[in-house]
Amino acid sequence: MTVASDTPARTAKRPNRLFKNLSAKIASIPMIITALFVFVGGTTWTVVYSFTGSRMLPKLQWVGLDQYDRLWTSDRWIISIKNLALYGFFSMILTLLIGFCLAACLDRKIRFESAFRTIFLYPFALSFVVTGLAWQWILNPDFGLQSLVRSTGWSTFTFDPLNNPDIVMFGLLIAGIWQGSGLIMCIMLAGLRGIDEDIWKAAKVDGIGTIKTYVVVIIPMMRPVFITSLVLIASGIIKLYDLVRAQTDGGPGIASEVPAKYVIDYMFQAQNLGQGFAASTMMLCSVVIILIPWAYLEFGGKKRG
Amino acid sequence: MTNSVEIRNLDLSFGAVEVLRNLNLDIQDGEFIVLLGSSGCGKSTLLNCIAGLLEVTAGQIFIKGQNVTWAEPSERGIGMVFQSYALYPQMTVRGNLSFGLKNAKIPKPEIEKRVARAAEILQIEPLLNRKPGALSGGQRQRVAIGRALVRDVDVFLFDEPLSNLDAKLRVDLRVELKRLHNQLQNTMIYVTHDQVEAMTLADRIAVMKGGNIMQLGTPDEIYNQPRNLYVADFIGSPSMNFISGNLESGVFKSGDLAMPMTGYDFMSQPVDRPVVIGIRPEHVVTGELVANAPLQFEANIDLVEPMGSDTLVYAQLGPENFRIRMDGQAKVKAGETIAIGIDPSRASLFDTKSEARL
Amino acid sequence: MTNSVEIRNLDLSFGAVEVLRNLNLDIQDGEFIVLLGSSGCGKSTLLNCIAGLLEVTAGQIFIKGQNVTWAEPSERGIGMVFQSYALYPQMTVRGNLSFGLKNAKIPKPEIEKRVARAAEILQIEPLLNRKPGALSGGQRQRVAIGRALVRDVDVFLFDEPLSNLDAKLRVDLRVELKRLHNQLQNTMIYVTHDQVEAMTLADRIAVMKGGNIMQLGTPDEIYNQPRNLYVADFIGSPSMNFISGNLESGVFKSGDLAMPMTGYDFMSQPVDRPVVIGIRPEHVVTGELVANAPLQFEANIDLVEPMGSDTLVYAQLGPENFRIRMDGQAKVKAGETIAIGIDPSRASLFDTKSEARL
Amino acid sequence: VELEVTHWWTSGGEAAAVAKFAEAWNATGNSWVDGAIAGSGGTARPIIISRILGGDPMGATQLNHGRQAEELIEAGLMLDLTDVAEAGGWKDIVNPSSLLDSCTLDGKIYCVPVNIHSAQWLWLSHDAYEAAGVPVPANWNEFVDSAPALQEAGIVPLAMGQQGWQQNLAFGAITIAVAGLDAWREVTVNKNADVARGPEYTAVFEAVAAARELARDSNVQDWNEATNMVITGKAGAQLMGDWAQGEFSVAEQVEGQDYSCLPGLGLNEILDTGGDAFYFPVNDDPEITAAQKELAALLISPEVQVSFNLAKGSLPVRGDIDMAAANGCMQKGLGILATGGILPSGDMALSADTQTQIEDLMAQFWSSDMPAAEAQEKYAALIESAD
Amino acid sequence: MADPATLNAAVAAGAMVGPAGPKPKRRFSRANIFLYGTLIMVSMYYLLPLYVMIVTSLKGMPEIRMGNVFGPPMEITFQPWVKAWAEACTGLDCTGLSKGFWNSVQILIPSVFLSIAIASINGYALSNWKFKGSEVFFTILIIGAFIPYQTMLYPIVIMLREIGLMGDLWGLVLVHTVFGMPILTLLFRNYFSSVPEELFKAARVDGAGFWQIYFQIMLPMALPIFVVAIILQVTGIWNDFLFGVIYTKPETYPMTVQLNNIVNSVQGVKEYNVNMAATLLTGLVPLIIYFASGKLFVRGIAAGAVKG
Ligand SMILES: Nc1ncnc2c1ncn2[C@@H]1O[C@H](COP(=O)(O)OP(=O)(O)OP(=O)(O)O)[C@@H](O)[C@H]1O
Ligand SMILES: Nc1ncnc2c1ncn2[C@@H]1O[C@H](COP(=O)(O)OP(=O)(O)OP(=O)(O)O)[C@@H](O)[C@H]1O
Ligand SMILES: [Mg+2]
Ligand SMILES: [Mg+2]
Repeated sequence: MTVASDTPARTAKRPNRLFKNLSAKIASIPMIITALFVFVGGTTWTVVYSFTGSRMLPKLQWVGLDQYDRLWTSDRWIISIKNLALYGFFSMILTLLIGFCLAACLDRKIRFESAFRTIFLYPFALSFVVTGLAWQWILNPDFGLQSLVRSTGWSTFTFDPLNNPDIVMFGLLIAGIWQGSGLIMCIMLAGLRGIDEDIWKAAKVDGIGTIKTYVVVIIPMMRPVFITSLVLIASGIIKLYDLVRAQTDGGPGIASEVPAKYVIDYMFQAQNLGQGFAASTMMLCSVVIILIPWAYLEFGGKKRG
Repeated sequence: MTNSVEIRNLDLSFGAVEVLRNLNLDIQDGEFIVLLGSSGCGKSTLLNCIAGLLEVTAGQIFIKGQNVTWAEPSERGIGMVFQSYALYPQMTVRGNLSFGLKNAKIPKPEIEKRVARAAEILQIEPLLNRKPGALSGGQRQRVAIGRALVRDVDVFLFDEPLSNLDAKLRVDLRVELKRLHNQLQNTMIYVTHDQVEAMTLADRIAVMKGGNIMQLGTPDEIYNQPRNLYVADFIGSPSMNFISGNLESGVFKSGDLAMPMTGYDFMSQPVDRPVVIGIRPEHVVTGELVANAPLQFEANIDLVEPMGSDTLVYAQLGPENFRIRMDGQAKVKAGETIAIGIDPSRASLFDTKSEARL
Repeated sequence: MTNSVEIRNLDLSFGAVEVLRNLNLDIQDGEFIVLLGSSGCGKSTLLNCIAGLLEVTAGQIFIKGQNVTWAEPSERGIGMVFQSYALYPQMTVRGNLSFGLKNAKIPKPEIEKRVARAAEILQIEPLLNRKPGALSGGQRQRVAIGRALVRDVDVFLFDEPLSNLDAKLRVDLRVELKRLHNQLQNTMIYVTHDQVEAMTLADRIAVMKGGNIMQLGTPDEIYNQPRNLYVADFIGSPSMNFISGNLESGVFKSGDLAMPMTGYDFMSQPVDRPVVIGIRPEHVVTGELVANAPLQFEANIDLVEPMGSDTLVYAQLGPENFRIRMDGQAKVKAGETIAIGIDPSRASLFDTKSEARL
Repeated sequence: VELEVTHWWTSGGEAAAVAKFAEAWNATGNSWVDGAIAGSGGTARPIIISRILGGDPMGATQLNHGRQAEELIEAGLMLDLTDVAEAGGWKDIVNPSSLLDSCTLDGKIYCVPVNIHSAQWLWLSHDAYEAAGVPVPANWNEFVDSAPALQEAGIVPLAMGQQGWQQNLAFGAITIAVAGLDAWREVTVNKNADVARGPEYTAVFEAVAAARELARDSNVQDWNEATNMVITGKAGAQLMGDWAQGEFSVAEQVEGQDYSCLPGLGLNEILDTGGDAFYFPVNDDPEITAAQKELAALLISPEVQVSFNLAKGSLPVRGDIDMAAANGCMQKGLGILATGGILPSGDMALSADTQTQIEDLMAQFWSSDMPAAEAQEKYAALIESAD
Repeated sequence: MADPATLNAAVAAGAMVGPAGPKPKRRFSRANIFLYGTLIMVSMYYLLPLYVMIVTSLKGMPEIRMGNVFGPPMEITFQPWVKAWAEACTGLDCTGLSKGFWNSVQILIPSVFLSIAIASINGYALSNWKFKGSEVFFTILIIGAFIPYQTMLYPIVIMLREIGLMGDLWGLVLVHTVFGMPILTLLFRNYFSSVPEELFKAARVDGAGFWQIYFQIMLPMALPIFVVAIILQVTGIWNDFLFGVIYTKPETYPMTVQLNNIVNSVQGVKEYNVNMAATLLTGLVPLIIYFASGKLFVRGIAAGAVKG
């Protein structure tokens, strides 16, 4: 056979690339619109308008960094940030700790595992509004925990976090952790189950105790799971709003204000859109600060198809 | 006393599933024992019982004469190497090697000495400061062996240590492992389902099936005098040729075929009964040598597989398929008819019913 | 026209990574071609290009004389069988077989006829109404082959179809596949990294390395006349013995060793230069036959691996390691010294620099 | 015609008052679709505004009049009611006229004031004082003096809902009582920060700090819960607007017998005239536009004014109607109104933005131990930057 | 340890001397007591709110005022439940949660369907039909999952207004679809990526196109992940408050917003029993869904999240 690439029958034209996988492209249109218009467009719009003096209606009336200046001199914002930092710190640590410990307990081949797992996970199915109200009721000093303990005879016992500005964030934490730790437990459990059985055997042969194995061997191996959990927790923390609204509404005073609430209050209640946009831009920045290292660890480190 | 590991009447069940049944095994000091069997036959389970990673349901285990049935794995004087390596991924190779020792509160200089020695034996000195993630499969497996080595144990347990490696590396590490055993002279118990590994490594092979040991013997015994039909069929690739027939006063008969079993080493006085005869493909002689064979047949060639070093021929011998291993240079073609010869003294005879060797 | 598949100047890159580079390959009608190479050399990539599952970067592909470079996979007249079987898990075997036909809008009775025929050829009739989950590995692979079979294609593409099966089954299916090819006489392109499979199945083998075809030839050529050092080393297990030295007017010299290359079939007039000589382990003769060998040496046995049908001996020949394959009945021990013989006409000589066969 | 009306009147008394509007409107053959949004105006406003901006306007909506709707009007989103107002002669009947002024932008009228609310009231529980064995005080100063007695009896002296707007309201009331009208006007209307830093305001902040101590044990959030504490005698007093009257009425308490009310905290016979107004977002449908105008006229009609304000406990926006049925507290208010003791509401003087900032400050001040001087300085800074 | 010699003799005699069989264990070892103790204690913390809500919702107001949230009701009454469902007021509107419930149902069904349909197709396209730029869009989408909603609230108000869906149930459906997309797409993409690529290739060779492969091959295989997605979306959308409060109007308020309104519309004293009944009613749907399919959920979360 002669090589006949020049005969017409044997040359075929390369089809237009644009129409390749056309169905896939059409099917992706909703995603593209969402990504471009809502996420990129919406965010950009907000950032742009945070440099304006918009009040009730968005107006392109430039005021430079005024909104940011004011933001960072506002007590409420500072308190919100501090609260969020406090809540975030403890929520991350405690949720991870509780989630991991519970997962480790459940991983010990115990009886009734699925019952316990269900108990730990069910709060996740409830909304923050429900969570907030339930805990508001339990923490009510006149009827709830405090009065229960007092009725046992310890009459000076005081535990009313929702009315004490100093510890109100812990009142929120109790509820937040109650709601969120189950999911983390679930993820950790899956992570633990994914660890090669042989590692446990190797550690046993090496004579390493159970707890030490967890701390020295297993936890470092679960790094990706911890990172996933951390990102999940962190993204939830930044959005913290519903719980505060339902449980304390920022009170007492402004002791439990959080940034998300600041944004919404200023955008809609105080009718100072510019201020709200500036605050939400700050929130965006903090998310970016969290996301970049994560994205780097997750996607930058190892290249996968 | 010469027994390194003794297993007495071992039973093991997972819930209702009996995996090991009244198993007995004596392993001598310095012996290289291979547990061979198809998947799910209980090899790993037995190994884990010896290591103390599974609690026995009944029976006893002795290591170096000590009853270790209730002892912790770390107290049994064993080291174990896993198929998946099971290295601690976040520790360096040095950390992996020394972790167990540190935990046993062994003084630092001693640890260093032992790590250095193991690294030297296994030639992994340049890798000591790397993490397992930065090692190739073969290097990882060497580190895993090292982890057992540093613990100065009496008994090494290997659970399919080479299964995750590619063919070439497997051969290399197999040879290395054999050399290591020659050098250390420790007792080694090695689980595999690869018969080549078993044949080449073992001092003795225990062929297992369904939680029982079918035959325990040297590779030569196992290969040439399989105790029963299962072992005969399981060992060897391509597998043994079997022909069913009857033993009639020392003559094997199957259809037109009549083969006097002169020269066959009967285990007891032969009794007439239905039997199966087994002949290994490479014990079928061809070419000029046929003339010398006690028995000669004609066979139709069905398919030829050249394998380089030798050639496999699939032939038709009467109604039976017959596999013949020939020289790599043999020039035969499908469709030809060739003369083949069989030497009954190299064949194996099994009782059809009990499947035991006669 | 006799070419079934032609590949012209094929390039394929994943982004910056060039996987295939200016590759040319002609496959004749009815030929069984095996693409052999180590992992990552581009075998699957080439197969996927032929199937149309990867878009080529440059070059052309012809099937049955048609330029199919831009055609859809289903329009190319190919059927493909994958390592992981890739059966549609929620469909029955019958559904799996007929899915492609239904897509092609073939009338129902015709579909049924074809499925029945494929099922008969592959002996999977009793399985037709089961789902893949209820099949064994070998049965699944048969169904996967059936899926290509029903489509009445010109070219079958196999991507390591037997790698997921256990050793015994692999051998059986290999033989079946060979029989199938004999029966159908289709063109088959088969990817593997198992040389035994390649040697036994192929009409011609293409040994690949780094996206290039190193040698294309019959199994016999590949095994006995490897075109370069890579092929020589890659093919054969255990691998070829290599000794570096110099060619000096037709005599191979290395240290004390001097070996006149009488009888060696030089590809061109030999010129003096540094060379590497390669001798296959089974071409080293031992025992009584040594006397007939043109060259005789003494070697120290280092390690013996009995493998049943034959015995591998690792020996020391001067400073070099030397692998020797002996009969399964050979009784040799580590530490012994034996006489060995080499026939230069069965050796291979390579230029040290270009690594090409002389 | 169906008109959806949004508002945040959800407490017992408020709901009863809205019902009067609804009844009247339904009586005209139209139908009132109630769009109550729970929570304070702070919760409801964003929803209302986002709906108007989002192109899904309701038929009518409550908003505090004043500066809250300014931008919506400027953006042309609110219905011009000038023709209705002229037809009804609102200019003449609305009293005080400042109410209408705050509905007016560029000479056009955009809202219907429906009531007057004043914030400077002190509500006192007779039960509580009886339990403490001291007479019911007659003004703020007496109340402060009587506080220790209440505390001894285990009664919270001052009930205070822990929400910024309530605390700000209390602050405003105390300011007028302590610093006087001029200082208040100078700061709130003219935004004079110097006065806010001055001695009058120092006294105010100290008074508030003192009040803060009296409210220490008050753990409620919503204003009506605080009112309920007064009703049930758990607290001695509450600083709340005249709408608290509604709660007392619902609880069937009688002024002078079960509780007392002191406008201007019993110190100044003066009330601010905040209040609620209804706005009508522009709608494309002419039928709805007509109905909106009809409703606007209805809301300010004499009968509706009477029934509504009686239920709500607020004062009517027109001086020409008979409020004889009103109870004692309302009568007191009407009296002050008649004598002209009025001042504009903070809502009208300060933008929502400034208002929110001040509320935040108050919330912080009331619920922490912030020293009075610090709060004063922060307050002055807010006034300084107010627009 | 016994003297080896005697021991050997014993073994030779076939007798079992020394430890044999399983190691004897105390039924309540210290580790077990600790383990189960911890689990039970922690379980109490998790169960407490549910218990309190149920108990409170079954009490009458007088009993509640007497204190002790934790005591069981002396006299069980279902009045609070009735009231919460049908009578509780927000302003004039005294229809309880029932209207919110039906609104939520009306929002839920199309949102769940739409968001899952779109996300599964996206995930499928992203894992099997990559085209130039598809990864970029996906990355944006994923980052979008972590952007605080606050930055997008207002622009969405404008967008909804432009397409005329502000305040409409369908507007909220759209918002839920948009915000559900990142996580669901990730979930489906991870799942479809774990489906062997060869299966996809085989279908291509068999002549199946984009939709055929989706409907005939991928969809039937993706059932477990669909279950997970459904649970996630049902609970997520049902529990949403922020979007419900901003993008709807009172007639279309979902149940959570209605709940918040009822709880915050205090008339006189807070009716804790009604509030708790309302709270429970609101949580009922996701709880039922969750309890009914908890196992699948757990498995799916593991599959979707850990691989992520
Ligand atoms: N934890 C367990 N629970 C129940 N059955 C088990 C468990 N572990 C193993 N088995 C069963 O015990 C039998 C023996 O398993 P084992 O792992 O010892 O096989 P194996 O010979 O090592 O096989 P392989 O070659 O596949 O590793 C199998 O049938 C297996 O199903
Ligand atoms: N999608 C991809 N993107 C980037 N590189 C790829 C991709 N697929 C394959 N490669 C690279 O192309 C090279 C050839 O891959 P290919 O799968 O063809 O190897 P192979 O010979 O089939 O190996 P194996 O025997 O392991 O299947 C490898 O180096 C691989 O890393
Ligand atoms: Mg095993
Ligand atoms: Mg491949």
